[in-house]
Amino acid sequence: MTDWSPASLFWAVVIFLLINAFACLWRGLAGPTLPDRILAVNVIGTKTMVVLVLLGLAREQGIWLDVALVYGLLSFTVTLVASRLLETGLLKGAWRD
Amino acid sequence: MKTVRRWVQLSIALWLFWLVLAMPLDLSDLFWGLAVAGLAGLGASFFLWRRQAPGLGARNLAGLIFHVFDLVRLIVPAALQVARVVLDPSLPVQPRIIVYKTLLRGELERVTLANTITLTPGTHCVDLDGDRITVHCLAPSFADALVDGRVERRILRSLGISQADD
Amino acid sequence: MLAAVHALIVSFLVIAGAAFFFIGTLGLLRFPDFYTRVHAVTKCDALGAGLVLLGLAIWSGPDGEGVRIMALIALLLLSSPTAGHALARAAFRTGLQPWTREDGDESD
Amino acid sequence: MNARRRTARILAFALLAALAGPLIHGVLQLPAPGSADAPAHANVTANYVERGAESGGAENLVTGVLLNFRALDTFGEVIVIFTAWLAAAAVAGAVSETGRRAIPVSPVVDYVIRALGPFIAAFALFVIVNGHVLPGGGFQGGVVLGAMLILLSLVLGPAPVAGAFSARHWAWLRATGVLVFAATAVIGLALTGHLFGLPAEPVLRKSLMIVLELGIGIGGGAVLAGLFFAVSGVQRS
Repeated sequence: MTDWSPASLFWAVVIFLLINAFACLWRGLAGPTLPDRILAVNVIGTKTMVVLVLLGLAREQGIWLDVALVYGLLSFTVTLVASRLLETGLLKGAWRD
Repeated sequence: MKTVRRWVQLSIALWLFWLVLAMPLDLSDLFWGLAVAGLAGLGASFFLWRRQAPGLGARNLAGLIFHVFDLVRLIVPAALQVARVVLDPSLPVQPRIIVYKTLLRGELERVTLANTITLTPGTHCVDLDGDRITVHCLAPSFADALVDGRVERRILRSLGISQADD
Repeated sequence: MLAAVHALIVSFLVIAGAAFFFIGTLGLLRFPDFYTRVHAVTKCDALGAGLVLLGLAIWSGPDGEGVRIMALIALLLLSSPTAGHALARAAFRTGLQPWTREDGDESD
Repeated sequence: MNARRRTARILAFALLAALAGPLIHGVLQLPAPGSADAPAHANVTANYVERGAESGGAENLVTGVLLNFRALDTFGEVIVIFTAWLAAAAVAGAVSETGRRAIPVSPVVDYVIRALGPFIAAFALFVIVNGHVLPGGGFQGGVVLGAMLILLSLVLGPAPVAGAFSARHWAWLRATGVLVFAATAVIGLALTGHLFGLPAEPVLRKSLMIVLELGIGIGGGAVLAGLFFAVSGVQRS
């Protein structure tokens, strides 16, 4: 018990999250509406960020945390910009013709 | 004068943020942090916040952190409820849109309320326009805590704001 | 003993977070329309990522990494509901109709 | 009109196909991934790892290698980013403006970005300044800087942010990465006798590298923001 470390658990969680991310990818492909696709991309971004932190700790690479921070920030920006473009009509959804 | 004071306060906050990022500190970090914090603070307080600054002081910030811990008591039971809905094979959802008039007046309070609604399982803030909040709920019962004003009272208490002096 | 309790708390938080991620994925795939999906996703992602990251912050202790992970949690708690709200508002303002049980089927 | 467009499409396709031929040929010439006798594995890597730490002057091996042994390649990359912007801006300028709606930005988004903005700026500069210890450095910091400019233009509207500098100044800012790199090359020539030679004196070397990273970061950020301005139709190329 004493020589067991959660670090081995981290790898399992990484694989689990990646499977989840691929499942979300299906929603990104299937849609059916544009917001659904943007949402799927946003969700995959969050999972990737957590995976980066997990991998950084499991492999003892502290600098991956900064990569995760940048990734999270960019994922946030992408969602906000995409919704704004949708809102102002630059991106067009199929439900308004 | 007010702008300069805001600049100094923001720069101190940014400097602390820098020191957190650069955690194993050495002397050059202190210097670079101060330079960058001063510069970013200058840009924010004289350019970005010229029209309207976010009314966020040290007291409100502490209140926000308290509010996050307070939120956990609200979120966890509701999250389990939603988990039950998702796992149920028949998917018993009855989505509704309700429009709610909030009593909160400040910008900070309203935005906190909107994000609290979004984070609380079962309700999602779709629009915020003046004091009208459009909420999408998975089932009408999820909005009970919002409609009877419990959420708003919690926010006011956490942020340490009494409605009268606003 | 203390190390074992520490490891146990960390494992519990990480596994609970992963479970919430799974519920979020399930919601994204199962719910009938965009608005209900955005429900499932924003909460479960914020809560799941928050729990996993909290576990990791406890695991790495209050040195540089733990503090940086806490900064990441703060960003997440702010960005996740904001992004979800922005997307839902964009859809709502451009006239995407929400699904209701009376309609019987999907309205898109 | 329609026929002309079709001709243009066919021409573009032919051009792309002609380009793709040599590229595919080049890729096929590459050694199999992970094969031990590939040039990258033969001697270069070992040499970098061995000498990088002591002679690179950067704590992060990758940055040291990028800015010293491979400075010419990195210079090329900076030019590629700049050129990519020129190409993308040319295409983005063609976005139509019909059906644009004037909806105010959500107050929630507005407030969050205003509160978060200065912290994102500080983080971007943190990544740039610490480029010699962190991965990415100027490139990564530049992306964050550009993201911040884009977020700000969501809140304030693209026009005021784009109007913070005149069109000519924006052009200079976008070229910063290329210019700073070229200037460093010349300075290196003057100080050490060969292009991109960084002086051995540690303080001077370190400050030169920070200037380089700042140049790449500012250039990258301006390029990204410029792309967004072009898409939202505020600023043409």
